[in-house]
Amino acid sequence: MSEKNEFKWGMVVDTDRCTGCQACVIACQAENNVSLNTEDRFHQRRAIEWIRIERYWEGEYPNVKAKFLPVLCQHCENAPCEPVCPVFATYHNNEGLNVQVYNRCVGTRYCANNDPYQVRFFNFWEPQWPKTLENQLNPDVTVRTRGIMEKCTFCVQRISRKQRELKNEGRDLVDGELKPACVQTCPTDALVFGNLKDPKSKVAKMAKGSRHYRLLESLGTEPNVIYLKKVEENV
Amino acid sequence: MTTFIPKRSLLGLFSTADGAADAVEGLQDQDFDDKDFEIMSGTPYPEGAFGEKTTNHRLYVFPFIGAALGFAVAILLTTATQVSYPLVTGGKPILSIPPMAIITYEGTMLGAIIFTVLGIIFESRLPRPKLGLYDERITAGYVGILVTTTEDRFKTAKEILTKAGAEDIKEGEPD
Amino acid sequence: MSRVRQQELHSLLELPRPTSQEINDDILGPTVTIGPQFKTAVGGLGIIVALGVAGFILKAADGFDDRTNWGYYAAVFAFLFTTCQGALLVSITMRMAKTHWRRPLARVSELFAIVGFFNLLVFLPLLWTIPIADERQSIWFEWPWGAPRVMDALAMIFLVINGLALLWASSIPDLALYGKRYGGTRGAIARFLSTGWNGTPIQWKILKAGQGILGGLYWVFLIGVHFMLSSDFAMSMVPGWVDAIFPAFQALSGLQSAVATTMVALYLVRRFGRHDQYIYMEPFWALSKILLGLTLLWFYFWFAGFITFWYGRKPIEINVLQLLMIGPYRVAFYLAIFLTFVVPFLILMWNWVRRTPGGPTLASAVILVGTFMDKIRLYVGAYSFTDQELTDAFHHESAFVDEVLPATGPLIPSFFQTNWPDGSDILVIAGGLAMPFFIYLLATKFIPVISIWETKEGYLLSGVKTVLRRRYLVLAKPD
Amino acid sequence: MQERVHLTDKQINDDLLIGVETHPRWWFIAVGFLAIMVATAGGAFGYMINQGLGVTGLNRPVMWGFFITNFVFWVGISHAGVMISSILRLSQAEWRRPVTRAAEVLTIVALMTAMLFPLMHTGRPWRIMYWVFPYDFARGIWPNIRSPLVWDPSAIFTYLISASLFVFVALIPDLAVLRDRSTGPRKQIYGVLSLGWRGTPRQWRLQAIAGILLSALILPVFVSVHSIVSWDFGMTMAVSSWHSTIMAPYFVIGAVHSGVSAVVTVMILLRWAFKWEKYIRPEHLDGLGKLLVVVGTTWFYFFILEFLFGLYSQEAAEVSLRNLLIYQWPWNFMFFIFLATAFFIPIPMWLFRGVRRSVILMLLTSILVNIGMWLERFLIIVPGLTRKADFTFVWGTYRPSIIEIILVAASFAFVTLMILLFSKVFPLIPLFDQKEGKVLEATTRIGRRDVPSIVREE
Repeated sequence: MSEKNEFKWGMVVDTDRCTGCQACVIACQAENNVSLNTEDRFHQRRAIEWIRIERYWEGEYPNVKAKFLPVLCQHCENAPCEPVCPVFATYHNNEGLNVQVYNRCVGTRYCANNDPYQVRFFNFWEPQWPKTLENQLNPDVTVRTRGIMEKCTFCVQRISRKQRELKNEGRDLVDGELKPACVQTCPTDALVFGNLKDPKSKVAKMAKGSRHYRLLESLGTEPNVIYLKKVEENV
Repeated sequence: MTTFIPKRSLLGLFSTADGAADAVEGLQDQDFDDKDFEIMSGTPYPEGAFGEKTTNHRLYVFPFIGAALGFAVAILLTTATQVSYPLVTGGKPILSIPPMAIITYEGTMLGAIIFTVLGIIFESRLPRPKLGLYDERITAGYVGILVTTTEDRFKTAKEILTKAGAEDIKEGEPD
Repeated sequence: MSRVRQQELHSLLELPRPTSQEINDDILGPTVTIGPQFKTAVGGLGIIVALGVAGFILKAADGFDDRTNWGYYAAVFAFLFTTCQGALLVSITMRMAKTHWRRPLARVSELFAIVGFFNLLVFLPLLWTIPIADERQSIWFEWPWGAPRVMDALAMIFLVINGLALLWASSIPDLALYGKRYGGTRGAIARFLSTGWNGTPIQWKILKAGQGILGGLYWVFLIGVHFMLSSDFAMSMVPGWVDAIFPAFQALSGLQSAVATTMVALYLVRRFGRHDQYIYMEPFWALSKILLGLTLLWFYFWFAGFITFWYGRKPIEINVLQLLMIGPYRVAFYLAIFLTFVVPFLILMWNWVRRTPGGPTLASAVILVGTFMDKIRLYVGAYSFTDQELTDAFHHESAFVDEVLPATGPLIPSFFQTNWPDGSDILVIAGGLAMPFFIYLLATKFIPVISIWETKEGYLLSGVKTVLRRRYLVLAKPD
Repeated sequence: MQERVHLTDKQINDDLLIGVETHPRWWFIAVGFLAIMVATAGGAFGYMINQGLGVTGLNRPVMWGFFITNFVFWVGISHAGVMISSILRLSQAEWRRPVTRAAEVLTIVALMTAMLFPLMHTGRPWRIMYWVFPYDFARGIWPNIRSPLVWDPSAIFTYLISASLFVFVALIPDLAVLRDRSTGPRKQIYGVLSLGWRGTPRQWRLQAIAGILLSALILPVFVSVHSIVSWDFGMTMAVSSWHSTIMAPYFVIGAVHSGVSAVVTVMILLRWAFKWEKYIRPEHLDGLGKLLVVVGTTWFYFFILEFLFGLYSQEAAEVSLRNLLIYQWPWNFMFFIFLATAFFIPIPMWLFRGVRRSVILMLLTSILVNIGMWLERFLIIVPGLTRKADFTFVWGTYRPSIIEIILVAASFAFVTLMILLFSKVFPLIPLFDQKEGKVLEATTRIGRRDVPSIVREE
């Protein structure tokens, strides 16, 4: 399937639509077996959120405005985190994903240092859930042990399941039928996921709009996550 | 092939380097070849100080061989590991020359150094399983002169050593 | 003493030991006589230097506004600065390290201080070609207007004064000798400069301490000037070129070419100055080992900068690499790396080559050509940007939030083009390269090209000792 | 000026083998005490493996902390040996003689200690094999040679092997002395190790060439090792204060600065422990002091370049880092201590001959330098990470945990322990080098003064 290399997964984040509701964060935690971020872990600065909402305050009270910026792994084409790994635990696959191979990881944490977006997380502790929550773990996703790195995978388990489905049914992907958990959950459709190689897909069209930009463009990492600028109403 | 002539060894011990130098001079006067006697000292005297002929060595060949070997192995290893499982990382080419240069450099230097050390040991005619005729006073400041010669010249050698002031003379079989 | 060619004589051990009077005769003799060979050389070089001056006038007539016109001029200046003004370091360092083989080459390298003075004249017009705009990256941050121009000029002037003072301090005893022996204008000048030196112990002590202090200062100044020049005249002229190793790399390249310059000069003095009696082989051997080390370091410094940019892969870094390596200046770049590193390394790595006078000199000459190519690559490259492009690019990259950036296209447009030398450039290059030879030749007729007092001191402090059965050189180490 | 001490070969043997041949009580007490410290650290390490790296003070974004700092520090110290013995051998400096072996041993020991720290610092140390060795563990994956973390082991192993061989080659003649002086099973072991050395002119000549040739070959390795360590940081474009081209030479010269200072410390301690006043004399400290002035000043020049060029581009992350270092407690305090101890106190002091020749002052200043240089590494690594991210609110800080402090402290104990153990088996000052120095001594009479001189071999 991937020989023809017909996929290049990408996401468009429309910051104009984002309300900062954090539903994507919760959905991601549930889908990907991310361990619970207790108060303790936040204080230790060791919380794990594969997607997070950055909040910027603008203006002086009473004219304060909040701006939200959902940040997840940018799946860069020239990902700085990849070449520094000594054991190939992270590399770029031919569908444009920056993948993390948990088995190979020895935990040098070098990738986290060379990650300009702060979207890589280290398991300082063994992940734990309250007894009641153990049954809700997603069977498709590995539970990561302590001592290794993890990060957003664009819900790679959903991608591969869908690809198997397509192969069995012998059909092409319909735009919009494949959604990572965060996209699925977003109430305002601020997150859009799809195949950037398909010029008719929604992501490809949105990515070409006039409002697009990418995070830290001057670093030349060429992310596959494209942001759309906020529209200023009072200008 | 010459017929085998039995030889005997003789070790003269000198408390001063001057005496040993006299002995070397005496031996050379009596047409003893440089191969017939060896000087042993616990102190590195400057080259040629005893008037001995300096020997040639081929030590400088070793680092080059080692460097070539190390270079080849390192190039092979870096190329093979990248090509055999081509994973793209960070948009860098599969055969990335600068990192290869770094590792190849280390490999080259490692090869050169290991071979140099082997060369030093080999060219010093070491390791030597048996010490042969030897005296422990040599490392405590004495200079020893080991003469290995045929029976007929044995006496001459002994005379020279005694005349030069050898404190002690040991006899033994050559190894 | 007969003047035999003593090619083979390697160290003081084998050399005959002349008396003090013989040393005076041998070294001072050629200083005062002017032969036909000398006249031809000076005349020919003088004409080329005059052509160079004409080239400069042609350029100046076009004004200083078009920076691209001055690229080669800047490269020539930078080359003379690295080679000739660095050359003094060889004698300074070796005197500090108390090496005994420095004696034949001490004055040879110090005489370059005079060339440095003329290089200052070459430098001053360049000040008008660098932008004073405060809105670009520079080491001067918030300093008032024109800081680079004023500070660079001051630093250069101090450096030249320091060099001349050092030359003067180290040649006082010889000048006194010269003044005593010869009359005429030159003798009178020498007498004046020697300020009544008569060599009392206290005078010697002060002289040596003075040389030490001036030498230390020269090191500091030279490194400082390298730092200022390389940031004001090269880095700050290329948008986004932030390369912390560059000043150090330039200083190192300066050391390498300083040794190379000294070696070439030493060879020429030995060959044409009829001084092979006093310039024995050991300086070549010892210097060539240092040169080999510096050559390796040259590549190391270059690689340290290169790999950081290559691995970082920021667009701005890729652009700088492209401009200097695979862009329009690639010919100069590959020549530079070939001639400053590959060829000299292949020559100098052989011990038997290093023990001849010709081998190291050849390597040195190659290094000098390579250094010149390197300067062309860096300075002509840097001089191909206009003021407007610099300020634009600076504001561009320092923007905090990247939202404002366009999503496509490189940050710096590739507006640089190949800039081949035109007529006036060629004149300037020829004149500039002939200048040090011209000045140096003239200078040898005023100051003995071999330090008489250091040579005598060398004979005093060395001797021959027999250990057991062989003769060895013995070196005395006072204090 | 060189002081002349007259000693016979026998006396040199007796004096310099004192560590091997006598068994003072302080040695056993020291070794026992240090072993307890190392064992404690082993316990701490076990606890860390059992619990996970959560027991350290590391966090997001400060993913590298004390362990990596200490790794860089010890790799730095390891640069002393080769620096001293190679440079001084190549430049025929006479005062190198008593310094070389101890410096080389310090190199090996420090390097072994340094290698432990990246291992401790990984999340899963038991899986480290397929990081370090190019061995295909049936999974088709080899180390990623594009990663600076693979350059590291290649350089460090090369350096460790080279330095060990270097020490061994120079040890052979001394092993022969030990062979001749010892009895019983020790004689057998030393006999095997000394390879049947007899001290013929050919062997001595090769020994001399070996010193020079190996020095010349190890020097380029030595430069590459710390450069590669620096590139762990320099390649990291996401941490803009690390991403500087100056890193390689800056680290190398800094390593030499701290390494040579460590050699001074070790020499003085040895002089005191083994009563080697006749061998480690003020003139040697004088020479090392002069060398340190040059090295320290060069290091400071690179430091200025590094500091200034962070500001040159006027990038937000770099400026905020400099703000942190200069204005914010406790970073400014550490920064001040670092500058004072690594440069502003020792270097001006070493300009004075009296200080260079004073044993106690040299001991104090050399320890100061290493306090400063440890802080230097810390201040390069950690603040860079705390101010790493450009647009997010994850500027963090770092405080080491007790586990990290124990392990770092134990590394010093481990190095001391290893040197003490070495001194029990091998001489820490080369015997034959001392004897050679005696042979090459001469005196030249100039006027009314006898000037100490040296016989120069070609």
